[in-house]
Amino acid sequence: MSSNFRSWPMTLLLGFLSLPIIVMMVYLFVDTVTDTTAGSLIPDRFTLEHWRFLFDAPQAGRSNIWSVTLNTFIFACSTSAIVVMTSLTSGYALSRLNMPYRRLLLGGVLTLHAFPTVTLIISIFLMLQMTGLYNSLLGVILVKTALELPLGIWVMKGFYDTVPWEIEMAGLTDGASRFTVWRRLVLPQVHPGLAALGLFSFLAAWSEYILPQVLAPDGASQVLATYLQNLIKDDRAPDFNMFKSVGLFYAMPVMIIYLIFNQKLMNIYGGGTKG
Amino acid sequence: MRILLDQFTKTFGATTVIDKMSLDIESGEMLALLGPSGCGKSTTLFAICGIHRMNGGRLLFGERDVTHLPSQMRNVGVVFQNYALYPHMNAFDNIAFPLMIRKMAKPEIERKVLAIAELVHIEGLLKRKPAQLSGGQQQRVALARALVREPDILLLDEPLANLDAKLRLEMRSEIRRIQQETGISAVLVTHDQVEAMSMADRIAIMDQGQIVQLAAPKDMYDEPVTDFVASFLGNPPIAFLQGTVEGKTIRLENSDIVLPLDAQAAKQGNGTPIRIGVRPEHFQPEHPVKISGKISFIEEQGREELFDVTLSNGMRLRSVQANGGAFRLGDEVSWGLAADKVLTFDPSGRRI
Amino acid sequence: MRILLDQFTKTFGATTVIDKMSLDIESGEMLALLGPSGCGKSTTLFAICGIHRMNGGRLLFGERDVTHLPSQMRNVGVVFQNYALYPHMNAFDNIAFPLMIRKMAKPEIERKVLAIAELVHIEGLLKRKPAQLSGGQQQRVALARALVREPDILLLDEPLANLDAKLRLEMRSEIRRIQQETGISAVLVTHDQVEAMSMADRIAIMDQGQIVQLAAPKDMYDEPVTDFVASFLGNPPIAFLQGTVEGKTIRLENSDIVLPLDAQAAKQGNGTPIRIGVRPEHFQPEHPVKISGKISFIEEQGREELFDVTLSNGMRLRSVQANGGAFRLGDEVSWGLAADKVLTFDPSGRRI
Amino acid sequence: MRRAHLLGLGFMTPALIIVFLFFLAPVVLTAVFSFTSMSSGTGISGGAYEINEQTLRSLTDRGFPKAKSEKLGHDLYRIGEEGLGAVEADFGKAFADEIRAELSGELFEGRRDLERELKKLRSRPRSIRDLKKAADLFKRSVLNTRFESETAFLDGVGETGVELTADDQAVLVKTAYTGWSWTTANYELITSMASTWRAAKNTAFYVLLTLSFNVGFGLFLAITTFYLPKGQAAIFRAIWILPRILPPVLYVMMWKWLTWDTGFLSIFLSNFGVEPRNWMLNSDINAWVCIVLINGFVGASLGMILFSSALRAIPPSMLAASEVDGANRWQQIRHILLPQLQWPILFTTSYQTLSLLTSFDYIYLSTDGGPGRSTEVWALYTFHTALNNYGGVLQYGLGAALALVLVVIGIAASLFYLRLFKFNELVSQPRIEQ
Amino acid sequence: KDLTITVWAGGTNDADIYRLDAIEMAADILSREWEIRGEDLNITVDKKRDFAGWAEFKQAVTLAAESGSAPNIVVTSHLDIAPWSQAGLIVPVEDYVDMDSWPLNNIYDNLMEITSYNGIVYGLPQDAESRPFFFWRDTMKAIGYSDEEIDALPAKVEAGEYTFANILEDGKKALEMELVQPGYGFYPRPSNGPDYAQFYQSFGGQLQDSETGKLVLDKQAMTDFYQFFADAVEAGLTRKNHIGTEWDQWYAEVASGKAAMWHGGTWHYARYTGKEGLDDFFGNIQFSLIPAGNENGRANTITHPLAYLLTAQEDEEAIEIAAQLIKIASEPRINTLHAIKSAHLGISHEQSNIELYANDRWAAEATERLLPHANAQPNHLNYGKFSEAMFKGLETAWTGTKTPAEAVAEVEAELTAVLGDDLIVR
Ligand SMILES: Nc1ncnc2c1ncn2[C@@H]1O[C@H](COP(=O)(O)OP(=O)(O)OP(=O)(O)O)[C@@H](O)[C@H]1O
Ligand SMILES: Nc1ncnc2c1ncn2[C@@H]1O[C@H](COP(=O)(O)OP(=O)(O)OP(=O)(O)O)[C@@H](O)[C@H]1O
Ligand SMILES: [Mg+2]
Ligand SMILES: [Mg+2]
Repeated sequence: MSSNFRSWPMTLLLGFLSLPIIVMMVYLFVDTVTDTTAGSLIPDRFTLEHWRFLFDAPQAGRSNIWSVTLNTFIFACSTSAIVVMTSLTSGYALSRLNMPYRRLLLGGVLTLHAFPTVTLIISIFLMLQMTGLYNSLLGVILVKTALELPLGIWVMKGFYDTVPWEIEMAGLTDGASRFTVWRRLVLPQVHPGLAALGLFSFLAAWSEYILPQVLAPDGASQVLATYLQNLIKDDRAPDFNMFKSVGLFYAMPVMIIYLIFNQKLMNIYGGGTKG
Repeated sequence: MRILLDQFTKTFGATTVIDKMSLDIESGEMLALLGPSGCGKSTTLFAICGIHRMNGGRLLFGERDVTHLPSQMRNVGVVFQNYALYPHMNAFDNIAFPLMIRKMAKPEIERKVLAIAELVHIEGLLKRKPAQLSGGQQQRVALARALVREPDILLLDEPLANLDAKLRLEMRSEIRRIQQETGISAVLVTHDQVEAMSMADRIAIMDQGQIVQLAAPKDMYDEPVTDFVASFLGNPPIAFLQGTVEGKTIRLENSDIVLPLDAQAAKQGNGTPIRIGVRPEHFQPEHPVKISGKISFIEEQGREELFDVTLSNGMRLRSVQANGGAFRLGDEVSWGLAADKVLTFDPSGRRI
Repeated sequence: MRILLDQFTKTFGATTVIDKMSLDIESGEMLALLGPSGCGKSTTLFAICGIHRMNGGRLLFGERDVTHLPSQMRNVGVVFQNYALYPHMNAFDNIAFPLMIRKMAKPEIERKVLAIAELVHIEGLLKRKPAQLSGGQQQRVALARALVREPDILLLDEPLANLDAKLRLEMRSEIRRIQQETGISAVLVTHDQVEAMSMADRIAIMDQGQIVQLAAPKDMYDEPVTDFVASFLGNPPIAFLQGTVEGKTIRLENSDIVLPLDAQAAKQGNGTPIRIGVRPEHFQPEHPVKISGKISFIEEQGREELFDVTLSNGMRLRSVQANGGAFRLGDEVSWGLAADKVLTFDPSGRRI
Repeated sequence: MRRAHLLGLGFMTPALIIVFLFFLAPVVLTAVFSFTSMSSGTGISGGAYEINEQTLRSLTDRGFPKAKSEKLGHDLYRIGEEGLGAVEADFGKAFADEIRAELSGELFEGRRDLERELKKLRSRPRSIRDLKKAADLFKRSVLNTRFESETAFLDGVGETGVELTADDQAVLVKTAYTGWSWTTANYELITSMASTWRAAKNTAFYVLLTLSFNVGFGLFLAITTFYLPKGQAAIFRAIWILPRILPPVLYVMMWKWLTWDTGFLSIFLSNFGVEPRNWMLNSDINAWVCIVLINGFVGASLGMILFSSALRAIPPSMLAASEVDGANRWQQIRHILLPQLQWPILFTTSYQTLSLLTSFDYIYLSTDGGPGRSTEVWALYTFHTALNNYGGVLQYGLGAALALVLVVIGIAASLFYLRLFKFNELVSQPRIEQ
Repeated sequence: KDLTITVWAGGTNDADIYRLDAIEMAADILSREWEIRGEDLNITVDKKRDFAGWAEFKQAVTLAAESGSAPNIVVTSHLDIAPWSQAGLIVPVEDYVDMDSWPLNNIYDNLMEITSYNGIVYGLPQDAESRPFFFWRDTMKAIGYSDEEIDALPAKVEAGEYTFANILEDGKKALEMELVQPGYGFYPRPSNGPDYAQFYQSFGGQLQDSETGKLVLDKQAMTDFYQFFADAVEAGLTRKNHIGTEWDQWYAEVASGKAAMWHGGTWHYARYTGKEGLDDFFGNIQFSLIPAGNENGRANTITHPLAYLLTAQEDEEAIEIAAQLIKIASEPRINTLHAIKSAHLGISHEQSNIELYANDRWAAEATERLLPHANAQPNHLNYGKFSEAMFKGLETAWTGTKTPAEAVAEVEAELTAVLGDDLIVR
């Protein structure tokens, strides 16, 4: 930045305000591998017993953490994949192609973009029931996709908008069809959007709680969010540190993605913030 | 190949941008489209290459009517203003793209790309991505890409607009050389008059969607049909003086200054308001028809100097002199007009 | 006010961009900083106005040492390359901004803004937002904003880079006029040699963070200290010929062509490799020392024509002629050099 | 149709299908449901016809003749030839004969009595279920029998010999029906119930407060990190994007850990003599503060990303210009940065308004509307009503009506924002006209 | 024959695991029975209990049943019988088992009554419990009760001699003597539950009209009931924002004597003596019926048994086998495992003859002191709404948002709107 302003007052202030999050995160890590006497903040011994849940057989009537994790992975990956693929085509159509009802569709996407469908969950349940997808992971995936899609389309449209028209024009005059132009010339230009969107929808699905809880309560399709919440809600449950261990285990992929792709995530609105 | 635009009309929504324009470009010719911003130059190019559909009129390539042919099938090479190179491909792949689209065989593609790369002198740069190329090099890649599949027609949309002065000078001759060597018909869109004059066989000056004049560069410079054209060409620009006809002379407004008119202009009735245009090279100390004023501005331009001379009625004339060394700002001078070179225009701007 | 940069050093991280550069600008003078892209022109300007801190050396305004003063307290007016107008304020507010920051009284601000607006001829545009102004108008708003609080020093960072040729010509004289009227010291950064020559009292040519030559425009054009400076000034650019000294003459490489040298150059020992530079205006049919070649390129530039003449050894000379009408591409010609105007350089590029 | 049209529609198809199935269709269904009395008591898929004690009482209330309802209320089992024939067919002659011999002509009040008699027989079926089935074959009444269709029901009633007038029949059918019916009562309820008004008030309060926090704090983060050196800025941005990307369940759990009476805050503050307490649920005010902070941190992350990218787009020369013009930091923020953020702020505001209106995960997971419903917002109220309450009576119809209110508000707001954002300017015509 | 029987149990913690395991044991027994009969039956029991709470459990069951994928057996509150049977989600148990046979004929009749609706037995009681009132002995002693007086308290409560008025009085004393902190004089359950219906009854309220089967809103009783809480808050006995306190915190507090008086459930015994580490329960805590509120009411307690319910299925045979399983799971021995492990009460007479049960002081005393006076909430289609409304009203009065009278008025308005004909207002 410019040399005319000092930055340390800002650093101090921000550091202070960030304390809650920092404290939460630090203790999230520390508490999973230590024991602390009640009423104290300083851990007094190292232990791995809070991680037992990874290896112990699940208690009767509870799900196995590994199958739950697998479910969560399937859920997040499929959602992310579908969202990305669908947004890639739809975003392009809305951004670049002459087609009937383009304005209407665009307005519709914008409306949906700002309108989470969680409130419609009863009817969504019914739709799933009609299509036989209730209580299955696939159903939750589709619903989550529908929820994320408007944002995805809008983000991708934003990224497509930034691709110079001349590249497409050049492609056309070079003899390529619209489809080839999209696949060979335009797609490679929207990589950042693709990555950001993919990551974001992965994280969104990974974190989703309400949908799986309502739409797939069955043990076979349980995900980590419901697993953890059920554990927390158990009013005669064991120690908090174990929740944290499960929580950390749950958040691990998020943190990894976050550490590696931090910059990419920040790109999510790179395609322009207006609208 | 000859290009014939016949009664071409283009509208965007409610606004008609080009109305029944006709243009005939000869085979092997380079035609420059020159005009102020927004006059419809790019629109015309886009119609020729098929990016825009025409709202009226016909487009012929040679004898073939291509009005409704999609871009992909017109075989037109285009060099865009910002080159529109594919940023994710290296120079080789950029050039090879049109051939690849045609599913040409690999070795064949390689051969052709190398040949054209040699023509535009970028043999050594083929492995680089566009971002690693300088503006001039990018420009040559774009040119190579447009030429490699042997297009019938080459369209250049302000290809030099992004280059600095020195590079521009080089590129001009380069493009011209290649165009002449390949003997392709080409349309060059530009807003730079020097570029148009130096590169093209003929220039078409456009204004508000219409072709105002179509002529060879020298002719256009010497014989503009309107004051618009006259002011558009020439650097430093032409200076205009306002006045009324008095017999075979013109009396400048608000003054006693009287200058001779050529025969044609003198035919106008007494008292008719007219304008005369004087190019800086036609207002020089040694010319015969003297006119006095005060030097109000001097600009050193290296090998020449530019003078503004303000007449007694406040009008200005411009002069450019190679060795004007002796004159100082504020000097009263009496320099001469090359009366036969002076251009006269009627009030509507038409050349008389 | 006099500006003195003394042993100015600037580093970005590990790279030293400017190393111990000194520059002395006189009170009321306009100095042009000219140089290739990346040579450190903007960096120098930013140091003067205090946006960058200096890593070494001192900066004096008059007698005052301002090296460590923050921008806000230096009272320097800056016109940035892209004008940096505040897009959400109208022209009036843009100009008034520096005064408002100083909490000047409303009526006083109004008075001052109107006065300066009149000076730069934008009285009628004050209500408009920057987006509604043309490039030239924006430029004048920027200028007005820089001038309104009566700065001690005016810095202009490529203020004309974004304008088209015609507007540029106008703006040049406008800026020069205002600078002279207000009598302020000014630094003009530009990469356009015509601009530098036409506007500045003195020119400093920079290369790689160092000042190569500092002189009045005409002197610099006529007496460049290096081939770099020579090639930097002049449009069309100077042409260089390579050769070796043979007595009082130079024999061009790979040829029998022998040209006379001036006394100074002739002092070099026989066989010393040297280069001579010939400006296009010094290679004309009427000049005495004839040299033959073939016209390899003609460019019509309106009032003049540019010729490239390729000599027998492949070297090229450039000539620009007002009425070269008769010559054709490919003609064998024998034109003359103005031998006394020819510049000679040693192999390291130093002028001999 | 032109090729690009087909390509465009083809490209849109997957999205259209998903959006149709899981957004448009549910909206329509919600609208439909909101006019029904659907609940977990009526079922969704439709009901059956049944007369039981409850129905009988209601029948009396509705003016159904008492004599007839008493007759319908008899649970009668008569051992007659008809039943015996059926038994013979289903369970064999031996059993039928035995029943005929032992019990012929007897009348039983309730199945249990008959069952006991049948159990004494030697050739009874071994499975208790079959025994019950056999007993049912002698049933001569409709009490406690579920009929899947109206005609079957009326036939059944007819067989008991109860004569029905048209009026009686209408009342009977209506009362005996266990499924849902059309009604506008849901909307009347919404307007008349105090709890909906409280939810509405809470929602307004929540949206307003959280929104201000989101935008304000997002701005604060964006601007402060803007002024920091690159490395530090990256660290702080990284910290503050965490709330947005951490799973809500975990994120809220960490807040609980922070605020519970055995949590960090209590322990930490006890060093200063502050009594440990549940900082989240201790009082309405605490709950609101927590809710606003929990949601606010999440929203501020988004704001920060958006605002930061907008700030990055400001040409550095403009900042330099303002500094040269003499502006101090505050003046620079006020006059240069903030005006540039106008659009992103507006965008964030509108986007977040709608998100806050309709999503409730974080409240659900943290306070679940408590303490004492003081933080129950409309969306959560809807969720509680329709799908999630202690009593277990899920009122789909009322829930749908509540949801529809949100849908309408959401769509109206979206349309408003579309205008605000000059939607027409956003949809530029494609520049390739194929 | 291979069969999978799915069992879902709501609100189930580790201690309650026999709700599920009992079915597994029953499956074992049943397949042995079949084997002896010469048939092959292989039952896999699919157990699930990880629901975030009762609300989530009921939601899951309802939606799953709607979509035809309901579990075979659900363990849930008897209150669900009314709506679920009406909707056809569950089928009567009595259609599948012989109600006169062992062990069903040994189950307490009143419990059987509670799991019936419209005279039909829909489920089998899974456990019984009761919701007593608790006193912290030390605190009571400190405010002047002798050990003998404390021992006699339950009898006094039962006789209506110790009422809510005394609670207020004693609570204030404890507060004044700073034996407890403000808000800990009377420390009620922090969320909705059947407990609150007990208070309504204490003040003379009646939940259901026995004649017409309609729900009853007794305005006077309701007002008095609300008033008591308003008074308790006013006197500083109870925190204004008590509702919503985390259960973890709540348990820890009452088990450590932080509160003078509170109420809870018989199963709390397991928690107090278990996780909370209160070794000498009887030495520290006295328990009794919920006292009478005033002269209109009487001391009472509510039992809120869970029941095994059978859901409607395509496969009749699966229902039948499920029915057999819950029947076997109701064997006194098996049920006792659950009762003692989770500190619930037994469901059948014979359980008192089982050593494990008989030797458990808590089970024995609680059964004797509480069960005879226990009644249950009515199985009524709309009781859920009634209960919600009653609690909402309590909250508004409790938190001081409205006066008790206003709160009752609001409840009345809401209930008449929601229940219409199904409500009698007194
Ligand atoms: N898609 C469009 N919709 C509406 N008007 C358009 C569109 N494209 C171009 N125009 C208008 O058509 C006119 C001609 O545009 P065109 O791009 O051909 O100008 P140009 O001569 O190339 O100008 P420049 O030198 O600035 O590139 C302009 O007035 C422009 O505003
Ligand atoms: N912030 C920076 N960090 C590192 N290097 C920088 C930075 N700013 C400028 N430079 C380098 O310093 C050198 C001088 O930059 P400067 O902007 O002064 O050039 P300039 O002469 O103004 O060029 P131009 O004509 O392109 O504007 C360049 O090589 C540039 O890459
Ligand atoms: Mg154009
Ligand atoms: Mg610069």
